Amino acid sequence: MSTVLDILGTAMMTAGTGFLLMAAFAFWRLPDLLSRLHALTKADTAGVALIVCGAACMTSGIAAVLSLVLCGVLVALSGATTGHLIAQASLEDEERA
Amino acid sequence: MTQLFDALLAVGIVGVAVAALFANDRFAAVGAFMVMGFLVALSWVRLGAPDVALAEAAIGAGLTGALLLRSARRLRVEPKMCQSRWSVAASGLISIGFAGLLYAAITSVPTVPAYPPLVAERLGESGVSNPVTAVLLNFRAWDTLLEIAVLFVALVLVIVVPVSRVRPAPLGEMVVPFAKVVVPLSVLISGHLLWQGADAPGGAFQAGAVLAGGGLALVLAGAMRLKKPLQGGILRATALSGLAVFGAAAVATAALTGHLLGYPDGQAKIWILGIEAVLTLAIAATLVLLFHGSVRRVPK
Amino acid sequence: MTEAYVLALLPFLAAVGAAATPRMAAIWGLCATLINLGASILLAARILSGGDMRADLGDWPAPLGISLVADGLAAVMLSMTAIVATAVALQAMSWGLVQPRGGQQRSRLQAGFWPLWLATLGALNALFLSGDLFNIYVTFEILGLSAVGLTALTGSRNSLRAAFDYLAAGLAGSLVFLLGVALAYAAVGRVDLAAVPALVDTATGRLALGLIFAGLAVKAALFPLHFWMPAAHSSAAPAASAVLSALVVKGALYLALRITIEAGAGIEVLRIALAVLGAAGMLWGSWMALRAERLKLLVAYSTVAQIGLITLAIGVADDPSTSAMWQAAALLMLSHALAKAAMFLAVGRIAEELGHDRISGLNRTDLRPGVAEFAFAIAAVSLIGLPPTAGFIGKWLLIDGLIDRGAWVWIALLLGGTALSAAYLSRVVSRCLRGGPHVAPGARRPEWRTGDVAALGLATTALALGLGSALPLTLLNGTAL
Amino acid sequence: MTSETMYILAGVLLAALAMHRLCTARDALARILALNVLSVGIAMLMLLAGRVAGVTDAVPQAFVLTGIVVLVAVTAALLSLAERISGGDDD
Repeated sequence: MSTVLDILGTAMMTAGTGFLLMAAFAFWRLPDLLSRLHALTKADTAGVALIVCGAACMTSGIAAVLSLVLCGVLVALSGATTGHLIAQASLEDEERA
Repeated sequence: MTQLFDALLAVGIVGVAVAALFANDRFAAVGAFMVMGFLVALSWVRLGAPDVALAEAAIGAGLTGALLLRSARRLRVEPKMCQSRWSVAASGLISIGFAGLLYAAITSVPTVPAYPPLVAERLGESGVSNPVTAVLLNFRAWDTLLEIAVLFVALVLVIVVPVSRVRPAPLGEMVVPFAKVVVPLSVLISGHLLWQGADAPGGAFQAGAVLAGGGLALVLAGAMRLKKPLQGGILRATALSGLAVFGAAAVATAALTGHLLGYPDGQAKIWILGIEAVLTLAIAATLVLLFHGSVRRVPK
Repeated sequence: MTEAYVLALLPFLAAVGAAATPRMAAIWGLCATLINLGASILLAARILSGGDMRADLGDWPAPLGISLVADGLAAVMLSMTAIVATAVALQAMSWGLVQPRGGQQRSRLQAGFWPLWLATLGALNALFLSGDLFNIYVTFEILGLSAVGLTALTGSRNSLRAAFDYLAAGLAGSLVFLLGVALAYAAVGRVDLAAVPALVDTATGRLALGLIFAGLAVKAALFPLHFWMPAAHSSAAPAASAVLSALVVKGALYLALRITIEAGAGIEVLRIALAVLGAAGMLWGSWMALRAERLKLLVAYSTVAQIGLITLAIGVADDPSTSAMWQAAALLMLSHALAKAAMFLAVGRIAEELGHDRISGLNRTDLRPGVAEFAFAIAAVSLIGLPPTAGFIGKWLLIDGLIDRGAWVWIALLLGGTALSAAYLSRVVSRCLRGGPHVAPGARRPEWRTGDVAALGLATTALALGLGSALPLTLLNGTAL
Repeated sequence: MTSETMYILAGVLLAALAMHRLCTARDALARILALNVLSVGIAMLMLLAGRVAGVTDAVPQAFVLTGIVVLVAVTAALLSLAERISGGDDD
């Protein structure tokens, strides 16, 4: 049982790291702000969520799992909101210009 | 395996630091600096110093990064002075020599720290079981008091030299729900950090920084407008209360025990928690004010 | 040690009070300064009668805790600070800070001055009493920040620029100092001052001492690291300039002296470096002062020269366990603080009266020399080192010791520096005090102000200290080595 | 090479690079960044100097914590001065 969970966890964490790397690569290569945001917010949230799930598989104890979930939820919330804010600010700047 | 991780981390830290120092784009430089802060915090967790890692992530990377980002747009880019290649090369060579000297100096002597046995011996009397908190608020509380004085002086300086204020973000439909979640959470987490600081990583500075993060979310969402003199006044009074209460506590201890900052026998924990509670609020208020600039009345 | 606790803590509490209630700021400031003066006198008397004192804060013995150490040297420095502080507070009470350019700005400056100034005072007291290197680093940060605040108070473009350079240089200096502390910790495993002698034994420890001195050199504006200083000192408000030049740089110089005393023999290279840089600074500062066109700039460059002189005295002092030459450095610091504060206060007054501070325009036909010019002249006599001032006693002790060693090169340099200082100061004094044809018969005299009392009082103290130099010397003799 | 050595190297490099940048940069923000990187390097060295047998001494940890807080205060002051100089509105 534990080996299955370990393998599952490692796989999820690897996938999550891959997502984060992809987000970083996109941030580097994509041309403008909105497309960067588009790539970043989704890949970032998915990557952190996968890592959280993977880590949750590998830990024991409800407290650790709960704090991991809290981390994931916070990242998802703040990522979405800041992305929204940045997009809106850039739109306003464009309108003014 | 862990060694490979450490090596990657060390290389990563230096690489990101190079980006932070030499990037042409200001925002990229500040971003790299923040990433460096988080990587360094990670390395300090590896080195068994979680208290410092928390502080570096929250204050060193987070708040300093936010401050730098605030200023990056406002500061005029100064025209690049043509520096002679020779002076740059000379400075580079001197730095390389300096690095070598420093490395040799650090590694040539095996350090025998005088403190660990002393801390271990006295930890029981200190009232708390987290050694870092014991050092900060009991053994070397005088350092901490002066550190609060540094925050106080910086606040006075920022008030005397007012800058234009932070423009709140355009309120979108997501901001208010976000602030509704984040602010209570930051209060909760900061209270947790404060309480747990007695026995585990945490304490007034980390708690204050988290609380300041929540406060900044309020300010940036436009929910807390410091234009109202009342709010600015309350925030400023809270900020000043840190040094005032810590100083008054020092006077009180001197009167009670005859030793400045020597807590009465058996009551150390209560004193420490009381001081830390006030410090948390004061540090949070100071950091918010330092970020936000002071209230500047523009004559119109 | 109650006095020491009062000295270390009271200014900070008063600073909070002044910041919280801006309208009462001046009252907070004056009360705290006067209590501070009383406490420092009491402390000096206690040390004279009972010898050195030491208190472990929180009853945790060093090296784990922090000790406050009050010996003769600390007492001399604390009294010096308290005397200058009283004069500065009087001046700031009576005169405001700058030429008023609007009620609101003036009140803001007043409200900002007192908290910053009280924090400076507290940081200096804490620094002089501290027995721990890391603690000293924190006091340096308070000192640097509050001094920068004092520089920036006037809000003019020049003073803001000078303040930024000052703060950046000061931060770089304290970070180098901190790196030295880190290496000292690596070398001996502790950072209290009692660990300094052990630093001499290892290469790491010597590098630590070198870095600590490099940091101090930036903070003390020692040549060639003085680049930030003349602009900062000459663009600040007069009361602030007096504090910066007379007291703030003394913090770093005091620590340099303290560490050379603690380290004893065995840091020959560092001593020689200090002496050479000091001599160079003395000559360079004097040269720049000779060429300065503005009075404030002349006084600021004279500070560079005087810092050079004091550093030279620290550098050539022998192993303190065998010779008392280090006392010359302490006495020179004391006399420089009194005279330079008097000079900056007087210059502020002169500039206010004339409306400018160009040296070429000092002799105006419709204005007779007043008390401020008189105070300037007395302060100049003390800075040059003519008898019977404290400056003379300091230089005499120094040259006496050097003659015993037959170090003729240093003596020649010292005398050369003295001649130069006489030359640049007489540029001002001759223009100010010359009566004769350029003063019209009906020329008015500037009115007396309470602020003049401060400048004149300080200058007179510098003069009288030469006659009563037995007192500080007795205090210094008691310093345990 | 042990993990400690690698981190010491990282700290030394941070300090040296920051010093170099501090000497050559003219831009205010670049200088402030360099000072911050320098302090991180010093903090790293201080923590590692206190590391014996896999345990980090608590006292330098407290030093580093104090240093972090002091530095954010000074950085805020530096930035507000720099902004004021750039702003061009002296009253």
